Amino acid sequence: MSRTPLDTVEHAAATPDVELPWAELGLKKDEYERVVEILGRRPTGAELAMYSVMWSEHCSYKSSKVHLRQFGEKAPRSDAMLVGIGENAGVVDVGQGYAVTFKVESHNHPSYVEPYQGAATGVGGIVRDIIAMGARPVAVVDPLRFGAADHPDTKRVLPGVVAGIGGYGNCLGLPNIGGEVVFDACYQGNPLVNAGAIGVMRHEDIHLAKASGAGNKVILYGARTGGDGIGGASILASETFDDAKPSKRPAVQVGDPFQEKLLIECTLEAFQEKLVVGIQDLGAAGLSCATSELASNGSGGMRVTLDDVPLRDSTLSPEEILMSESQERMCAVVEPEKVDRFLEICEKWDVIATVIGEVTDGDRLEIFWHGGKIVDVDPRTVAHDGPVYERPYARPEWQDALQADDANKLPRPQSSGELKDQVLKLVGSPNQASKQWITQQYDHFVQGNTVLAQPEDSGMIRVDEESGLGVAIATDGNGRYAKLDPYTGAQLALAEAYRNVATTGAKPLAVSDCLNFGSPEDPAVMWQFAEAVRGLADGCLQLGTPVTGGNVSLYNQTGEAAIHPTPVVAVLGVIDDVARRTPVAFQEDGQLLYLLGDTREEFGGSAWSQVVHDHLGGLPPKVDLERERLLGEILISASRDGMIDSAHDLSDGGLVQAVVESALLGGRGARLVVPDGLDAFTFLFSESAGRAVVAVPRSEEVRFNDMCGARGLPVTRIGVVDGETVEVQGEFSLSLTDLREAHEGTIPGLLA
Amino acid sequence: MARVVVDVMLKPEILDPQGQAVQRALPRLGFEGISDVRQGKRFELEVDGPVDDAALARIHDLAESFLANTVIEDFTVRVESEDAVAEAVK
Amino acid sequence: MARVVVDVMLKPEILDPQGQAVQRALPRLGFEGISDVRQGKRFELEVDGPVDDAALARIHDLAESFLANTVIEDFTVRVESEDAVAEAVK
Amino acid sequence: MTARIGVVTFPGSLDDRDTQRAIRVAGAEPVALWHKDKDLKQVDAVVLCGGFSYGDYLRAGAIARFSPVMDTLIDQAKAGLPVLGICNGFQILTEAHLLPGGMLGNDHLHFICRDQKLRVENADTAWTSDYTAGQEIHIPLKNMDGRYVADRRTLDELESEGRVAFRYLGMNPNGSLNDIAGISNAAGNVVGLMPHPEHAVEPLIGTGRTDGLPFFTSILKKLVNA
Ligand SMILES: Nc1ncnc2c1ncn2[C@@H]1O[C@H](COP(=O)(O)OP(=O)(O)O)[C@@H](O)[C@H]1O
Ligand SMILES: [Mg+2]
Repeated sequence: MSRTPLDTVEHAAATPDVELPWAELGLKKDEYERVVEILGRRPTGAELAMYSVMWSEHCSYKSSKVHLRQFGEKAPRSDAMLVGIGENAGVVDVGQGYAVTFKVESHNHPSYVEPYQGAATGVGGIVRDIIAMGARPVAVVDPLRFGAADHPDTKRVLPGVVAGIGGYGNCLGLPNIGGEVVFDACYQGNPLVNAGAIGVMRHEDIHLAKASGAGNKVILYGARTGGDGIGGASILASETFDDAKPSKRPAVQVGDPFQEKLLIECTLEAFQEKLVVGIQDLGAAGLSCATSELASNGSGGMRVTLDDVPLRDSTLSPEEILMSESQERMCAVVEPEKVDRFLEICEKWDVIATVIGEVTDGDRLEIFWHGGKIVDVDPRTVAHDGPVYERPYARPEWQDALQADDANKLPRPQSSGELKDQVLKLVGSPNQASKQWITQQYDHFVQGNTVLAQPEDSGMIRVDEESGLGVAIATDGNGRYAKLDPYTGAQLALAEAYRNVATTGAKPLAVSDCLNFGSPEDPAVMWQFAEAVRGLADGCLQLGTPVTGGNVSLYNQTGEAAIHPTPVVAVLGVIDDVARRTPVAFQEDGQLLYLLGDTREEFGGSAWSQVVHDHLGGLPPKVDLERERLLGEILISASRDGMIDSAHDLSDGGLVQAVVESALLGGRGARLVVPDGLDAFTFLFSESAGRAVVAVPRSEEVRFNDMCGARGLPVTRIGVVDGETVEVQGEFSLSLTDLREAHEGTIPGLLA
Repeated sequence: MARVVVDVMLKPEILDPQGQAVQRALPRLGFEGISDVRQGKRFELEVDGPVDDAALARIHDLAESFLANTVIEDFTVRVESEDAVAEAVK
Repeated sequence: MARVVVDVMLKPEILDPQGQAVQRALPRLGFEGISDVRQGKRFELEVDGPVDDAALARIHDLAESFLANTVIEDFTVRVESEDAVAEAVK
Repeated sequence: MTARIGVVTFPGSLDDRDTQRAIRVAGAEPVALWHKDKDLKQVDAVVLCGGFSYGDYLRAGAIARFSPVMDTLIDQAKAGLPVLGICNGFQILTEAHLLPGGMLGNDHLHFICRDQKLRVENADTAWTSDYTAGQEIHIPLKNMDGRYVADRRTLDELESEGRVAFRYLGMNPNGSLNDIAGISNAAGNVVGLMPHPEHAVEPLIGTGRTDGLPFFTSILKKLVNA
C-alpha cells in the first residue's frame, strides 16, 4: 500500500474519494463506514490497518462479547481476585503476599499451517501475556486436539506441534506441567493448539497495560520488526480455510525462544528496579494493539514516531509496521529519568530497545512517519469500541435426534471375557492411552519447583521454598459431552478441572478458559457457544471460582463441518504446603481403595461408547456442582490431614481407567469387588461425574469413613491395592504387564 | 550413482534466529565484514540410476511436499557435479 | 556484495538420524530409488567487499573454528556464483 | 569454613538458579558469575549449568564457548580448577575442548525428559567422590542434544583411563556411544554429564529423589578438606 504522496491525515482529509481496500483487510462495509464516521473523514492507510486488525474477530471478540459479559455479571464474590477480566491476564491472590496470574490461549490455525512454528509462537504469546502482568512465568500447560489418531495428516501435525511447544517452552526454561491430548475426526482440518501459562509475583509487583503520565517515554524492546505474519492473527483467525483460496493464507511467524528468554529476564530486572509505569506485550495486531491499548487504558494520549521502530526489513511500509506480528517484542512506558537505566538493562541482556514515542497530555493517539502524521485517532475507538454483534443463534434441529440416540441402549459386554477385552481396548485406545511419548518431550523439572507434573491429575508448582506454598493447575474439556449438550458440557469441563485440582490436595480458586468453536455465522454454532458460556458462567458462580480471563477461537471449521464445541477450562488452585500433595500412583500394598461419589448408568459421550461402538449420542453425565464442591472439600481435608496416600479423579474411561493408571504409575495392582447395587459393566465404565478413587492406609480407615459420613459424601469400599494384576473379583484379571503394553504402546505405535 | 542436493532456506522475509545468532557472535570472534548470515538445511540424496529430468522432477516434488514447508521455506534442487563431490570429499 | 556458502555435514562415519528419518519416510511418500540421505547445514554469508583469497582464507578459519565442530563435522567453503544466486532467488 | 562455588549465567541459561539452590542445599556458598565478565570472583569451583545458551543455535554450547568468562575458565580449568558441566555445560566443555568428543542431537530426534538410571563408573573425580564406584542412581535427564560421540581412539582412551564417569543403564536415551552419560578429563577436575543432578537434591521436588546431592557434597568436602 505504498503510495505517493504519503497518506497522511491531512492528505486523507483532502482526498475523501480515495478507495481503500477495507474489504481485503477483513472489514465489513458497515464497519468501514463506522470508521469514517468516528474519524469524520476517510481513514489513512495506517489508520485503516489499525482498525482492521483491532476490529477483527480475534482482537475485538465482536461475535462473542455479548455472551462473555456473563463472566463478569455472574462472577462469584471472591476475595482472591486482584485483577479481573480485561487485562492481559487475571491475577489471583494465593496468600503470603503472593499473587498468581494465568491464562490459556489458542494458536489453532497457525499450527495447522506450520505445526512447529505455529505451536511454538503460541507458547511465546501466552508467556508474554504473563510477563506483561509483572510476573515471572513458572509453568506452561498445553491442551491439544488432533484429528483421528491414525489419519496420515495427524502424523504431520502432532509431532510438529509437540516439538514446537517443547522447543519453545523448554528453551524458555518453563516446566510443562499439564495439558491434554484428544483425538477426534472432527478436528482433522482444525487441530486445537491451546497453550496456558502461569506466573508468580508479589502483590506489589502487579503491572498493568496503561500509559499514564505526560512526558513518559514509550520504549519498544525485543526483536526487530519484520514482515512476518502481517495480518496473520486477524486473517487467520477470522477466515475459514478454503482450499480454493490459498493466497488467503498469510505468512506464519517464526519464533525465537532465545530472544524471548532474554525478554523475560530483562523485563523482570526492570520490574525489580521499579522502572516500569505500564507495559504491554506485542501479540496479535502488534504495534497497533500495543499502542492503542496502552494509550486508551492510560490517562493521556500518546505520540509515536514509527521511523524509530527497529526494522528487520527496511522496505516495510508504515501500515505493515503497524500490523506486523513479529514475535518477541514488548512495549514499556517509562519515566524519562529512568529511561537510561531501562536501556542499560536491555543492553546487559543484549536486547534491542528504542524509545519510539511518549505519553502526551492530550487524548489522541498520534503516529508519525517521515515527518507526516499518519494516524490521529481516539485510541479507545480502536481498542475498545470495536463492533459488537448480536449474532443470531438457534438450537440446531439435529440436537433432539442426537440426544435421543441413547448410548445407554448400546449392546453391553455379555461375558467376563468380553468385559476384559473391552477394558484392554479402552485403556489402549488413543484417547485413553498414555501420553508419555508426547509429554516426555517437555521439560518438567526446570526451575526446580515442580511438585507434580504429567501424568498427575494437576500440575503443581512450589511458590515459596520456606513455607511450601504451592499452586496447582488442571485443564480439561470434552468436546463429545459438549456436542451432546453444550451447557452441561462446559460445566463438566469446569467440574473435571476443579476435581483434578482438588484431587491433588489444592483448593480451587479461579478459572481461565479457551473457547474453541466453529463459525459464529452459523446459528447452530452460535447457540453452542452461547450455551457453553452460560453453562460455564453459571458453574463458576456456583463453585465460587471466578473467570479471570480467557480466549475465544472461532471459525474452527472446514466447509460446513464445525469441530465439536470445545470449551477448555483451566482451574487454578492453591495448597498451603506442597508436602501434603496427593499423587495418583498407588503407594503401598494393602491400602484400601474407596470410591467417592455416586455411580449411575451414564454412557452418553463416554469413552466406552466411542471405543467400542464408535458412537456419539444421548446425554452427557449429569452435573451436580454442590457434590463437586463437597468432593473437593473431602479430598483437600484428607490430603491435609494425611488420611489418603493416593487419589485419582474419575473422568473419561470411568473407574477402570483411573484404577489402571494409578496401578501402572505405582507399579502395584489392585483387587476390586463390584459393590452391591452395581453391575460390573456400569461399575467399570460409567462416567458419572463427581467421583474419585482414593487409597487409604488401614490406620486411617475409620477416621476417613467418619469424615465422609459426617459430611454426607457417599463412600464405597471397592478393594485393595495389591499384587501384579488388576483383578475384578468374579470377572477377570489383567496383568500389569499386559495393561502396560496396551496403555503405553499405542501412541508410540501410531507416531514414532 | 549420482548425488542430488536440496538446499532449504527460510524465505528472506522470515526471521532466521539461528543465522542471527551466528552473525551476532562474529564480532566477538574477531570477524568483521559479514553483513548477513542465514542458516538453512542441506540434504544430500544419493540417487540410484540416472538423474534425468523425470528423476529431478520427482525430487522437486519431494522437496516441495516434504523436505521444505513452502509456507516459510524456499528450496533449490541441483545435481552435484562430480567435481563438487570430489572437492567436498577432500 | 558477494555470497559465500559454507556447507557443514556430519563426518561420514557418524550416524545421521535426521537423514535416516527422511530416508525412512520416502517409501511412505511413494519415493523409490534413493539409497542414502544425509542432512547437514548450509550457511549463507553475505560478505562486504571483495571475496579474494584472503577473505576466503578467513572464512575458512571461521568455518573451521566456529561454524563446524571438526571433531564431528566436515565443511566446504565456496563462493556462490552470480548464476547460482540468481537461480536460488527465482 | 565453606566453599564458594561459581555458577555461570549465559544468555539462555536455565538452571542457574536451581544449581545455586543445589549448592546451598549441600552447604556451600553459590556465587553468580556472568558470561561477559572475565572475573571468576576467586571461586573455588565452577558449575556450567543447563539451558540453551544462545538458544543452542549453531550447535549446543558453540556460541557460549566464546564468551569472555570462558577465556578465564579454560585457563583455570587447565590449571586444576574444579569444573562441572551439566547438560548444556557439558556441551560447552566439549566445544571448548576441555573434554574430548562432541555432542549431537538425540538419535530419536526428540527432546527427552525422564528420570534416568545411571551407574557411577568413576568415584574418584572432584565431583563424584561421595558416590561409590558401581553405584546405581536415578537423575533427571532432559535434553535435545545428548548423544555423545567421539572417535574410536578417544573412546578407547576414555575407557582405559577410567574417564567414563557415568553410564546410562536400562535404556540409552539418546544413542550415546558406549552408553556414555558423563566423562572427566585426565586430571579428574573437569567433569561433564548430560543428566541434571541439581534437579535431584530435594525430596518432593521433581522426581522426589536426592541422588544428585553427592555431586555437590563431593566437591564441598574436597574443597573444605583441601
Ligand atoms: N499435551 C499435554 N501436555 C502436558 N501434559 C499432558 C498433555 N496431555 C496430557 N497430559 C497430562 O497427562 C495426564 C493425563 O491426561 P488426562 O487423561 O487428560 O487427564 P485427566 O483425565 O485427569 O484430565 C495429565 O497429567 C495431563 O496433564
Ligand atoms: Mg484427572
